[in-house]
Amino acid sequence: LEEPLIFEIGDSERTGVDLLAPPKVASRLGGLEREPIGLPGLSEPEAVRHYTRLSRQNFAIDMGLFPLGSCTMKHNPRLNEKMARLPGFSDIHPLQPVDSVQGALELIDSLAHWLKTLTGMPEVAMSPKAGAHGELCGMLAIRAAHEARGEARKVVLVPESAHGTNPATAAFCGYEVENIPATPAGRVDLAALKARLGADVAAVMITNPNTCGLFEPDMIAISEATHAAGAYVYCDGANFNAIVGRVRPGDLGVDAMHINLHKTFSTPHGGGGPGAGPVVFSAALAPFAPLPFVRHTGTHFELVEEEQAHGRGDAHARSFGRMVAFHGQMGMFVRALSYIMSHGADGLRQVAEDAVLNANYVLRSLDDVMTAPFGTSGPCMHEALFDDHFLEGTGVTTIDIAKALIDEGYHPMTMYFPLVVHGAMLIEPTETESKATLDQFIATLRHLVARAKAGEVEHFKAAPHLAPRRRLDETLAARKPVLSWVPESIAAE
Amino acid sequence: LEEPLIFEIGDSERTGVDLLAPPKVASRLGGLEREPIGLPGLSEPEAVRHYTRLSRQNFAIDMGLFPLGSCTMKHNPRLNEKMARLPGFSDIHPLQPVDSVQGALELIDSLAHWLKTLTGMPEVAMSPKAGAHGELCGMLAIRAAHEARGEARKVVLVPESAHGTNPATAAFCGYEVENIPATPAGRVDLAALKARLGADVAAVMITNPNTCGLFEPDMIAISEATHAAGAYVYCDGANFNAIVGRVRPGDLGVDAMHINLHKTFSTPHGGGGPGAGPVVFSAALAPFAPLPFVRHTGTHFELVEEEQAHGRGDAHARSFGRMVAFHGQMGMFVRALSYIMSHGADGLRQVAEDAVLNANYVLRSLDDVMTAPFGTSGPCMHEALFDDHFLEGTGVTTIDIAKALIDEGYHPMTMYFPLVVHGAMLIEPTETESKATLDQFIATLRHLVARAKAGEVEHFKAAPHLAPRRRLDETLAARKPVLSWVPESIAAE
Amino acid sequence: MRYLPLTADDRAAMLGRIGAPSVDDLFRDVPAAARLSGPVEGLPLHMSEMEVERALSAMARKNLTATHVPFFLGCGAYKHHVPASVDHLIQRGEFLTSYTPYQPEIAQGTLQYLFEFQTQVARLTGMDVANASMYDGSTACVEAIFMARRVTRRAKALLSAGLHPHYVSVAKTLTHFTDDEVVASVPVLNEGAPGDDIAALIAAIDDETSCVVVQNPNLFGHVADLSELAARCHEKGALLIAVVTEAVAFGAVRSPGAMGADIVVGEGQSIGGGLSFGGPYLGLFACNHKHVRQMPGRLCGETVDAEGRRGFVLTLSTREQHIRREKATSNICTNSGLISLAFTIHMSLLGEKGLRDLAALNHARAVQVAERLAAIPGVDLLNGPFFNEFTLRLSVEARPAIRRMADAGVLGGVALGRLYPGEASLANGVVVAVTETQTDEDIDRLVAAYEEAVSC
Amino acid sequence: MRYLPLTADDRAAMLGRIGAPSVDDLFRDVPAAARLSGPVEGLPLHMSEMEVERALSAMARKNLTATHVPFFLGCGAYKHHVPASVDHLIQRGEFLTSYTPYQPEIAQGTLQYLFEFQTQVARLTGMDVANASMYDGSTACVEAIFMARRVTRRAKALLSAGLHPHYVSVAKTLTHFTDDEVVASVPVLNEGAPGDDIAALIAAIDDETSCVVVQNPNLFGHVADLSELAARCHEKGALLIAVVTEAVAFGAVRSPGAMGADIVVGEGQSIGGGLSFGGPYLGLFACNHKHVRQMPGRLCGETVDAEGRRGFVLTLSTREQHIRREKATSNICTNSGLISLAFTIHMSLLGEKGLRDLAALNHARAVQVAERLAAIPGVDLLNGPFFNEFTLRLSVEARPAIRRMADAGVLGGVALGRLYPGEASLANGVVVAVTETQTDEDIDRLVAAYEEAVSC
Repeated sequence: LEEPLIFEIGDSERTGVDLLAPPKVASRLGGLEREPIGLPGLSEPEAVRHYTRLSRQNFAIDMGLFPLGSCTMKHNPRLNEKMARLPGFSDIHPLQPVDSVQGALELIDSLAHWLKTLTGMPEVAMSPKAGAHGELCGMLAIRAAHEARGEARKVVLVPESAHGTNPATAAFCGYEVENIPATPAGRVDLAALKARLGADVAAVMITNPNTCGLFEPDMIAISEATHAAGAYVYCDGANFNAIVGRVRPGDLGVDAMHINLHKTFSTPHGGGGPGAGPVVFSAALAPFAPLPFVRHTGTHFELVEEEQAHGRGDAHARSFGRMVAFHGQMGMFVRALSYIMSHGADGLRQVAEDAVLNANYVLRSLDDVMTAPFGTSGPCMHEALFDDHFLEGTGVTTIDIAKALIDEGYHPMTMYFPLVVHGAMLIEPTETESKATLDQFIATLRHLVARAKAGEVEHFKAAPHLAPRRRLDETLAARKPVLSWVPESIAAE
Repeated sequence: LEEPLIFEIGDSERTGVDLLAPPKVASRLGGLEREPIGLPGLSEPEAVRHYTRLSRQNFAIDMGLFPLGSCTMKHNPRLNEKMARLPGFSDIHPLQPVDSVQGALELIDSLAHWLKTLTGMPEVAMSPKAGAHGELCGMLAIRAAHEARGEARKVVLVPESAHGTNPATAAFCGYEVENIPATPAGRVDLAALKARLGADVAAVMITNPNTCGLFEPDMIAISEATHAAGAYVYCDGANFNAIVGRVRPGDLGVDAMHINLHKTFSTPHGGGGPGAGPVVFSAALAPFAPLPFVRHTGTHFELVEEEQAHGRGDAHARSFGRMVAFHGQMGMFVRALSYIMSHGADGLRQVAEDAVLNANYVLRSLDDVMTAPFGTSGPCMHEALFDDHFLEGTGVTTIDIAKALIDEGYHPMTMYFPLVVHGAMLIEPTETESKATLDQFIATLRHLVARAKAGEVEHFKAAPHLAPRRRLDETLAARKPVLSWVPESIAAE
Repeated sequence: MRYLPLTADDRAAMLGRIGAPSVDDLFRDVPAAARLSGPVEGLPLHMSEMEVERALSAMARKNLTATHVPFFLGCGAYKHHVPASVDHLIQRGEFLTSYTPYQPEIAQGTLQYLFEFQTQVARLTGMDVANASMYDGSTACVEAIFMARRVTRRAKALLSAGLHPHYVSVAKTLTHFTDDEVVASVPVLNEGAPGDDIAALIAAIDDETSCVVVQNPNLFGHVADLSELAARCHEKGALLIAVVTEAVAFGAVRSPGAMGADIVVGEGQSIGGGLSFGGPYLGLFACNHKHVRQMPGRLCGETVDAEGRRGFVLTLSTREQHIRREKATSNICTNSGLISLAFTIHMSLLGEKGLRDLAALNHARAVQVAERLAAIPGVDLLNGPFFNEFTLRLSVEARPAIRRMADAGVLGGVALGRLYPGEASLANGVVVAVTETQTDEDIDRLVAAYEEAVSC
Repeated sequence: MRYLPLTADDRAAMLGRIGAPSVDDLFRDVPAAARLSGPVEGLPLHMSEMEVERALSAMARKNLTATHVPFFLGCGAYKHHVPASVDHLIQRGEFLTSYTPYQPEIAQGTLQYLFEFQTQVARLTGMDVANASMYDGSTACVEAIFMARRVTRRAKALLSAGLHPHYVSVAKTLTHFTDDEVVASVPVLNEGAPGDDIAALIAAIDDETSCVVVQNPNLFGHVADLSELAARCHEKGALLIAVVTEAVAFGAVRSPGAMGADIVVGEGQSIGGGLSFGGPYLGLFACNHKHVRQMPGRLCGETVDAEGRRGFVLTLSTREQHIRREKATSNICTNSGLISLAFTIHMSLLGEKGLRDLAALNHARAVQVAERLAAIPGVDLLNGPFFNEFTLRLSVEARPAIRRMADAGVLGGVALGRLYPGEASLANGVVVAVTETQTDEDIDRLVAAYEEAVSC
């Protein structure tokens, strides 16, 4: 059944909310009354049904495996949702006097302590609102550190396999981006990196484990060389799930790393947010981290905002400033801390182990029928990378395999990323999938590969067949953008 | 995708619950240790996914129209769920000292006040756990009243169109059940009733509005005749939604009526319970009502249990006793009171009006293509009754129409009930459906009727086509009952 | 009127199609004397969501809630920790707002979990089959007595003195009207085995006896071996009905089925459910294959659909009232659907390991608390074997002592005087339940409360 | 380890297939110096659900929560009543645990509500189109400044003194690194129009100006007509960026679009969201058709599928970082998905009637409260026109007064000293917000608190 839009079923006179009658007063709007809006209203029964039906057109972790490489779609514990809704967290205002929000500051401080200890780094900025925002935060701190030294370095080195956000962030911060090539084994070419490092290089942005799902064995050497050149190491923390509890990025020489609370620490993706991207800093970058900060003074939690930081020679006096209106994603902090406390130091270590075990199990259960470009370079970390060589001559492409997976009850894997591999398929099962689920997924993929090789190209090209929609015309959407509702649907044309 | 049973995916060593380690103590189980159980466990991710997937095989009010006559499937407001989960209601023990549960007793007393006032009856027993339990409660009070007078009346009169529970309840209470015929206009035959009333008749059990969706215009006369014969009037309250706020059953001479909180007052059906069936009583039956009771004494709420009732010549001294272990369905009371307060006396009246309006709209929008046996006897109440005459010669039956509705996105209407009509289809839209939804439903039914008349009998016989299952073999299930899991599925045979 | 979608325009258009001048006209069959001309008098008008929330929250705040104070009450209702995922899942609209699964093609979600529930309950109780749940333990218990009459064609039920007195009341109420005979006696606080009367029950079984009903652990926490009683019942052609009011005990105590029970009934609230002031709760009902057609309540069974796929349906419904009318096995027509779902999910999360660990934790902490309380002069622990609940005899009357503790913010147990108001021999008794939910600080406060209670 | 499904047997079997002797072996690429041999030191081990709940609840209880005390704070975050159905629906697993809708065939649920959201926001702001949301109002604001630079190819932004000082801070932080120029000044508490500097802004616009950023209602609650400012901007080739931090104002105050704004950004937390100590919130971003390709953030557009059925996709993604890498319009790659869903549902429930009624109720109660406070000697109301928030000047320093009120359980407003710590001219100022959520008793307590504050 097709679900109409609210504009097609609502009515401007109908409402699903009852309100007290307002007291009679003379308006003080200064004559600036609102013009007609054109908003439809629904009664509660209609709204509940509409959004329930809409929800059922989504795929989600709760429905099946979500093997989306580099995005870590793991189970979202329901305890975390319950905790985030405690009125003591959900119903406090960011500008309340700090004495009235000591528990909230304690929570932020507790989570900060965990993040610093797990990464082995001395400082963390909690306020960034998402991973990309965290990257920005890290790069701004790096730029502020260079400025403080009076240096105007212009270049940021980024490996070929970097996340798309990395160059975007560097460019946004005013840097020129230069790529560093990869070795045939899928790692950063250390020699090439060393050769390029120099007085114009501000930072190296690296992802480790990298986007091929491999750990950079030269990571310490990379950091040492970078530091020797007067530059800083920014690490993309998107893949922290592979090593949390087993490796501390601080021990690898990282200067700044954002942590996607919605990846490693399981705050829900929610269909595209909200995320949270705290950034840990080395001692070298700590003084430049953004405001605000929570500071624990024995029995009391203080909130360091503009006045304290700039007023009195504080540790944060050289902060590069404020990135968001308030204190960051409190709701996500509660969920992440709930997740972290539930696992503990032992459980988080187990998370990394099971995530890596699951990925290697998928890799070794499929590498005979699919092609794993780095399959011979040893174990992968938390994700298994395949390319499309095994599809040569079948007419079936990576995207066709992905769309065919939808019909089998799975979300597609990450496709065509990383760019260093042709027709990449990046599979991250995560630690919250059972062996039985993986066995079923493996069998499904083997079956699809067999069908592709058997010449059933038409089946793949037309997939998905069983989803709420067949393939959608993205070109039409971009060529004639319809970005808000108009009574005449383009589908009716 | 097929969803396996937990016994097929779980493992006795796996668990989705972490627990503190127990302190070391010597067992005091007296040597009666538990033998192996054979219970599978699931991790939380597996459990959430399993039950999420299972849920998606259900139809529900949240998904579409549920036009189930006599069962009043209306919208379940989410506020009510939130209120029932307030720890002050959900987390109190039934045997706490009464001083520590004054708010809970206040809630029960408040709901009792609403129920008594809305029905115009002086007493209400809150403890019955469901509609059928409420019927039992009412009939036990009637029997206790006769016993108190030293009478051993043996017969209960029940109209042909009664709910199946009515005769079952009467029989359970030790009565012989005799049917009273209906008039051609679908009402109780008053003359036949009067003719049968006599010294052996204990009660008349009546449903009003009746199961044909019609109001009994002779209701007051029925009550008067019954009372004149020394018998009591029991009214099945399942259809109270049609008249709530517009008619008080007490004004019709009713002596006892159960109220399905999960019908009229919108506590959720929950896939078959829990319900709640408080029973209102006339002054004649009030002294016999069951324990316990809440009594308000100025500033304090008391709980009248066995001791008080039998100890000191209380108004409840002649109570027929206790029906349940504790105080009734507290969780349902909270939801019902939340619903009732949200509507208020004005809103409840509007509920009845809109419910009746919606039903008549369906009746008059379909009675040209379907046959409405009592369509000429005037307006219906909250449900519209059709029979299967319009299907004559098509080969399509009532159940085929019902199953075809599933494919169109609706729950079937009530079928083959009431029994007084051939191939009955009883449609109750309820007041929480919009005109747009009804228009779509009407169009769908008209289309199905046209297809049936056009000879598409095969389509109907094979329906549903689009549901999670095709028609199920109920005969097999009853002939070879498999009531708990065994490793070899019968489907595999 | 946030739940009512019709607008004034809609109503006018609909009356037009109906051909009625007004909504009042649709109510013309109502006798004029009973037609109200406006809202029912004496009741408030509609309220906003916020106002309702305020009013109900104000009532809720007047109660002392179990999470906020040291809490040690049991006697048929227990506080356990329920995982957050349970409540999340049962609130899915597809479960919450669905109907009794009479249309199996679009109710497989409900039917499959009922099948899982039935299997879990059968295994927990040690029986072959279980039904899809009853209202609560007390109504399940009386239904078992009626079932025993149908099976044995006898009408005398012997009730153990260790059976919950409310269950006894319910059985007496209903059997009064069905002319069954129910034999029950006042419990005695035997040292080492409070409320135990198994030897007396064995002696009392005769050829008229339809069943013996015995709770285990009993109201006083005593755990007994029912094997000999079962053997005697079977010898005499009677059925043994075992009652379990604390479902967590299934994880530690030998099952009733393993001890020979013919019917096991119980209260399932401990798993997945809340205290909720006594309801809604969850009646468990299990028996063996040979008696299944005499079982009350709904049953879900496995079958296949028209394409041969496994599916589930309500079955053997010829026993039920909506088919049989006055010939039904009982008049029950609702089960505790959503509560059984909560039970099933919680039990699936626990699994065998989790349930055993939970039961072991309950038992061990109960032993600890019992020993600490027993060390107080003026407090006697009466139990020998027990699971997570035990009976104390105080040097003072228990009911006022428990009330005073509550006033001071400690819910210290259930005074037997509350349950047996007339019985002087029980007046100093109190039943204390210990689960995984009390903190060490709670226990310290409990001990202090008892010390104070017996010192004054 | 309740979230980890692998058993010891599973792990052994899987290592067998992999051909690795141990899990440690899979980490062999990690430099030995960085390999930890056991759990990270100095951190606790795993906890049961109940323990986590206890620990976090203990923290939560240390905060003074808005529902439990008289509460009158605003300044960019507002307490409104959100219907229970909103939170119920956003917790459905299909919404909560879904991903960014890059696979549109299985994400129509998310995409359709985003399309509804975009349309709602466009209509509320009076603009043609809106994006699928930004992190919050402050980041939306700075993105608008960058967008204005892309559109005008100029780099000087004039910020009104009535703009939220945190928004000013965020803009200054980021523009410092992008070499934009941002001009901002300290607000003045003009009688009748606190914080209003529209005339000064009009005067300051020059040929280098990319945009003027003005908040309306401004931080001090003042409501202004922006039409003349808009006209002047357009005359000079600059864009007018209007900022709205209280989305309920859209139901009462003339829309920025109707007054000529080119970009409207805002904070959407008031509708569907909670206070949540400042996040997650909801950035609103709207503009007109002609600038849509310079817009930051995700956009959802309508299209058709292979069978011609209407469907929705993320579109114009060539503007975005995951495609454009260093050429993207911004580095943003997340929106506030679930918060925008809450907004959409709440707004659908309100509808035009509900939003207007809600805004009218807010305004009327704010007027009442303002008049009662203004009647207190020592309290001056500075506002002429306002919506639901207004500025008072006290006879005493406001920040300590507000702290004392909080100690006494009244959250009486936001002291300007908190937001402008160095500014003596603002030290006696306080901003008070009134919504539908305060009871009459709350208001009485507020008035009493102010009476006490200025009397000492």
